[in-house]
Amino acid sequence: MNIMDALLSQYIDAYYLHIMVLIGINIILALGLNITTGVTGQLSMGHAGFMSIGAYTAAILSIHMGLPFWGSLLGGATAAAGFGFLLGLPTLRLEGDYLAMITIGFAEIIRVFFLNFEPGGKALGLSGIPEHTTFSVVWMIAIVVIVLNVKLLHSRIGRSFYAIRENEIAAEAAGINTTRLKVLSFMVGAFLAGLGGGLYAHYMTYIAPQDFGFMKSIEFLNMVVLGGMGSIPGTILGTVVLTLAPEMLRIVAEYRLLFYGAMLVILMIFRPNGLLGDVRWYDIKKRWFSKEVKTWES
Amino acid sequence: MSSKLKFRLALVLCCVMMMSIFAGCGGEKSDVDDQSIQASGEVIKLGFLGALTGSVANYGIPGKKGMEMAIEEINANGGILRHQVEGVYDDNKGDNSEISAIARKYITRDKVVAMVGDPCTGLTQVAGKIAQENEVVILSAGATSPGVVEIGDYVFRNTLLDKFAAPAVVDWMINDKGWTDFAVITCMDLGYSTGLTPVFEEAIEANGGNIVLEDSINQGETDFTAQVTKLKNAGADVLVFTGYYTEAALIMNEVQKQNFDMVLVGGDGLYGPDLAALGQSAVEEKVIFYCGFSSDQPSDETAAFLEAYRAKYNEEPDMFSAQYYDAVYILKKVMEDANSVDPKVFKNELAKLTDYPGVSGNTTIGPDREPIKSPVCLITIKDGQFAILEKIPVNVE
Amino acid sequence: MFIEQLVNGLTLGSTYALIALGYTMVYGIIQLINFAHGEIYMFGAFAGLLLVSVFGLNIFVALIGAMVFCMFLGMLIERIAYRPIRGKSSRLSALISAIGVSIFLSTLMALIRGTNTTRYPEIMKIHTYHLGSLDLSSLQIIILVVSALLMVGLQLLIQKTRIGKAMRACSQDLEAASLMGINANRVISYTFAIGSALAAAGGVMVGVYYNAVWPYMGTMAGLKAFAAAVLGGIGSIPGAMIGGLTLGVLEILGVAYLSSSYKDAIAFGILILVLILRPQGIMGKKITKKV
Amino acid sequence: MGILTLEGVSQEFGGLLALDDVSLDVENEKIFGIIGPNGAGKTTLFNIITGIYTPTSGKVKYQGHQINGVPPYDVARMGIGRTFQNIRLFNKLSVLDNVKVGCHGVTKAGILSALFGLPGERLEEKEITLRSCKLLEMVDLYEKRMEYADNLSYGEQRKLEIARALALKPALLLLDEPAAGMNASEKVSLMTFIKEIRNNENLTILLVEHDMNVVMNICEQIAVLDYGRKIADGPPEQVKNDEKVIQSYLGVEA
Repeated sequence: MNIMDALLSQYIDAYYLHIMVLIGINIILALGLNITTGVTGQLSMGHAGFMSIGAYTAAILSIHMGLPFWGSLLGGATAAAGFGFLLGLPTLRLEGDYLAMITIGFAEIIRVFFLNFEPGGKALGLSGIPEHTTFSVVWMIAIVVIVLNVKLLHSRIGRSFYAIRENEIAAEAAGINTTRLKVLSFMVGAFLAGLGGGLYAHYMTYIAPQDFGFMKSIEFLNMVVLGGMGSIPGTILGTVVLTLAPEMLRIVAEYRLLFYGAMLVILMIFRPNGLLGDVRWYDIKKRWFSKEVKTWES
Repeated sequence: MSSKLKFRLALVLCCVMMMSIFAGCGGEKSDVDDQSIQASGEVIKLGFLGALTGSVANYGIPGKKGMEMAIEEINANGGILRHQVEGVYDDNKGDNSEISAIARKYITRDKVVAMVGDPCTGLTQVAGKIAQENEVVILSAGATSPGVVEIGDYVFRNTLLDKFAAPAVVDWMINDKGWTDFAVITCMDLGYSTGLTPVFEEAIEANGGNIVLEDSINQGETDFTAQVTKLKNAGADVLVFTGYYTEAALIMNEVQKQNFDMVLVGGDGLYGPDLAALGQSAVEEKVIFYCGFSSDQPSDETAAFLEAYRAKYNEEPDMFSAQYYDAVYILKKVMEDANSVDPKVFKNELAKLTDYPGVSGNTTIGPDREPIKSPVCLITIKDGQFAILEKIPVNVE
Repeated sequence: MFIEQLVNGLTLGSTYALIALGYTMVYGIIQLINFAHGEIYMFGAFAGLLLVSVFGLNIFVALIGAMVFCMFLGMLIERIAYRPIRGKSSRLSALISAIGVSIFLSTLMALIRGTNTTRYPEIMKIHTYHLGSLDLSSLQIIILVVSALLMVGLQLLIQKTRIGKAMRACSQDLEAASLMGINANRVISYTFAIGSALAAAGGVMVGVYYNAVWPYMGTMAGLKAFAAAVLGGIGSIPGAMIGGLTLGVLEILGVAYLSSSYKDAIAFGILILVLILRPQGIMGKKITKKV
Repeated sequence: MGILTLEGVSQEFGGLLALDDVSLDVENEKIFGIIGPNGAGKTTLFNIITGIYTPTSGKVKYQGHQINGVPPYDVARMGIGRTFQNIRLFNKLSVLDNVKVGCHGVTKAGILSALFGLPGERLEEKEITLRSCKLLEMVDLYEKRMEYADNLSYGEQRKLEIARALALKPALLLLDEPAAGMNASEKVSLMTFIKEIRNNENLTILLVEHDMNVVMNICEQIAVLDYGRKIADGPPEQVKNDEKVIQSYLGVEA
């Protein structure tokens, strides 16, 4: 892998490499949120909270416990999943926007906790994290995550996630323990967030509580909804678009966020179900390879 | 539009987007190795690090103005070693991953020889690491906490270090003013503040003062009623506030509303024209802070700077504009001393900088490559203007 | 000190309540978390500032002016960013659109005014009344009275007028209401107008009380107001008032007696606790699952 | 004693008595109909049997086990499948996936075996795909298996719901107004279909229906509810001639 990174840095300049690393990390994170919110339909607006748990845990494991990189990553992801379990419990009783509020509150509490967390350097942040995350590491993990995501969503568990989103009562009548699966979906989402957080920490080598604020959670939510809720290619596309957009909008300098905000509104007006939200491979095949001739207005 | 047409349109759009990404990636990658600027042309570039939007833009925007002005002046006077200078200004929003992208972009795309900024320590650390790896000089105009120049020999800063200034001020408060009971308010989500608070507290304890109240606020909040009510009942002689000027002014406003007398002492983060504009009568002679830069009783260099800045922007400069301005001139000086615009060469000159008479005080880069700025000015506000209260020499040992 | 802090809390809480009312009204009718609401509040504050400082108007006139301005702003936002999406897809798309509007508006204001905090002019000499150990400023009294008046006015509007009835009908069942001949689009428009006007009032009062406004003031205030609305039971108007006041008081008391560095954590922690114990919020109605 | 017995079941909603001391005994492999005017408590009864509501008092026994208080998913796993009065499909899932979700209760692959594609999971997946396809063939929806469920016509959606319920391998099937919204010929084929599945799968079927014709034709036993109380119970002929029933329900015809 080192050879591959060395080769890449020969041919691709650091700026593009950096953007592609960020895209990889964001894909892992967004796919996590996609499972919780896109597939299972449990609106989570505190994804950055899980990310920060993963980032801090992994960083501290690396710095203070001297764990190898993979160990720290796994540790961070597991810790995040543990909190996902804790946060999933209130879903026993709450739904919709109350749940959204709980997740916002949770993420804020985590942020405030890290602002007061002595070993994390408080507001100054935690620096000196060893740099382990490289392009090939990120994309190797991202590809594994994508493959496992596809497998999961096509399995019995994945189908019941979708079923819960579509109709909870009917799902229960089909023998699905919705409570348990909702908690599971929170845990899976949090696990991936923690994993992404760990990668992020070992890439930036510096993390601070401000990195994981409310707007960060919103960014991930944007990626999932913009791409198309519950669709893996959609989420990936949404992530790519929304990670690139700010970079491409750099030319408009301080008007950048103005464009970004307007872009969200316009995209939602023209593609309310997200870019790929209602696109299936099956339909593409049917449309593009069907022999029957259709008129335009049919 | 039929659904089919719409659908195809969407697909085509997606494809175009994907293509543009890969086209971008594949494009200009040829001359990465060519780090030497002389070969590529006359213009040398300096990268600006700072936020132009977002909640810390207050510190980036004046910095950018200072830097722009310095570059304009230099170009009008023949540039650096006959090269014209160009500033590159990208907005990092005060965000970690943004600054990391920007630093890489500056180095690889814009091929800057040096970066100026960022005002925040944490962000400077991120950019510093990238600068070090790519052998580009970074000169921070604001990072005051430890862990910056330790990154490597390409990383510098020109700020008044808290560890020198704060003890001098505490000494002044206890021994000259006779204040013994201190209240300390920290801005919890500001690295500058959480770094400065312990420096003050250690100095207070070392000088035999008492801390009667420790409290905190967050940036961007406006409601400090609860903290001020506590302060009112705490019986402190003076309030030490380690945050930035906006919140300081709002705290003093609330003090005035709650009808009691309290002096606020703080660090150079309080140096901003907004302090007086926001606080008005509430801060008048009630706020004292230390700083390396003073617009009152200016040195010759400072006077010229003040005049030019007021003429150009029609507003008062603050510490950040002064330090960014200085940083550009320091870079000019060391490049000329080294007779080279190659960062590998002029970084050695920068490490030897002695007694540079900048507008933000005299700067010397010490043997540990940390800046020493002297003297420290104690500044207060009189008639809505910054007025110098006292000059304290800094004891470096 | 306790009573003083309580008054501080009530004052802060009443501004939360005013913002929360708009959230709750919009939510009650179209189940949209209008994230741009915080930015409308910010625009209201700046509109008031403009009217007071540039046109030299009396603060109460400026308050009304800002409310009118934000009424139109709210209706405009609804027309451009929400109506085209409504009914076409999940509520989340509308939520993202709202987030887009919120980012757009705060950036717009930052471009117009700069990101610095601006001082709000002093509108009057502040008197402080000493009632025993309690210091009460005239400003606090004005804010409490004005917010109380606005809330009572809103209650009357909702309960007594034709449009109020239409709003209540729409919040029960939008579809049925339109079948009964209520112009749902118009009702939604009015709801945005009224909610936005209240947010503007909150903005002007915050400006007057704390003497400071800045372009990003809406984000956190919006979040807190949303929390207040949920705490009170989202969709319920008395709930928003009670939720706002409760949250304000809890926050201030948290700073006063617990730890100010955990201020937001305390506020949100209590919110989570309340929701776990009483999932429908303080005033919300328990809905039985319909099958 | 039959497969399902209700003993004195009552259900109260905020002071309103939706069901008042209802007792039923559903015999094995019978088609059992429940009729009654709107608001008589028929759907409430279904919701109690399937565990969505816990009755205020009384006992529900299924195959000898008491099941009131058991959560709905466990009730489903014990072999009680159901359809809903207002169709509840997974609209944005394909027809095939709808039926596959129905198999959830009788399969057991966990998340790890799914992620790593363990042989057990693959085998199970193969089996349920096969079975789901068979069920879809049975309801004539095989050709449309890749369509989104909400693209189906109303009648097809009703059939899909039944197929999904059957995927659970139920011993007891609850049908909530299966003929609602169907035209005469569709109703006829529905009746044949219901009889067929009962015979082929050895099912007990409990159905709520408004259409007298359907009920009288296929049900072997009928219970009549009125304002939450059971007023008659017996074979169709007997119920048809019951005076109380004629008064309260069929009164128009009499």
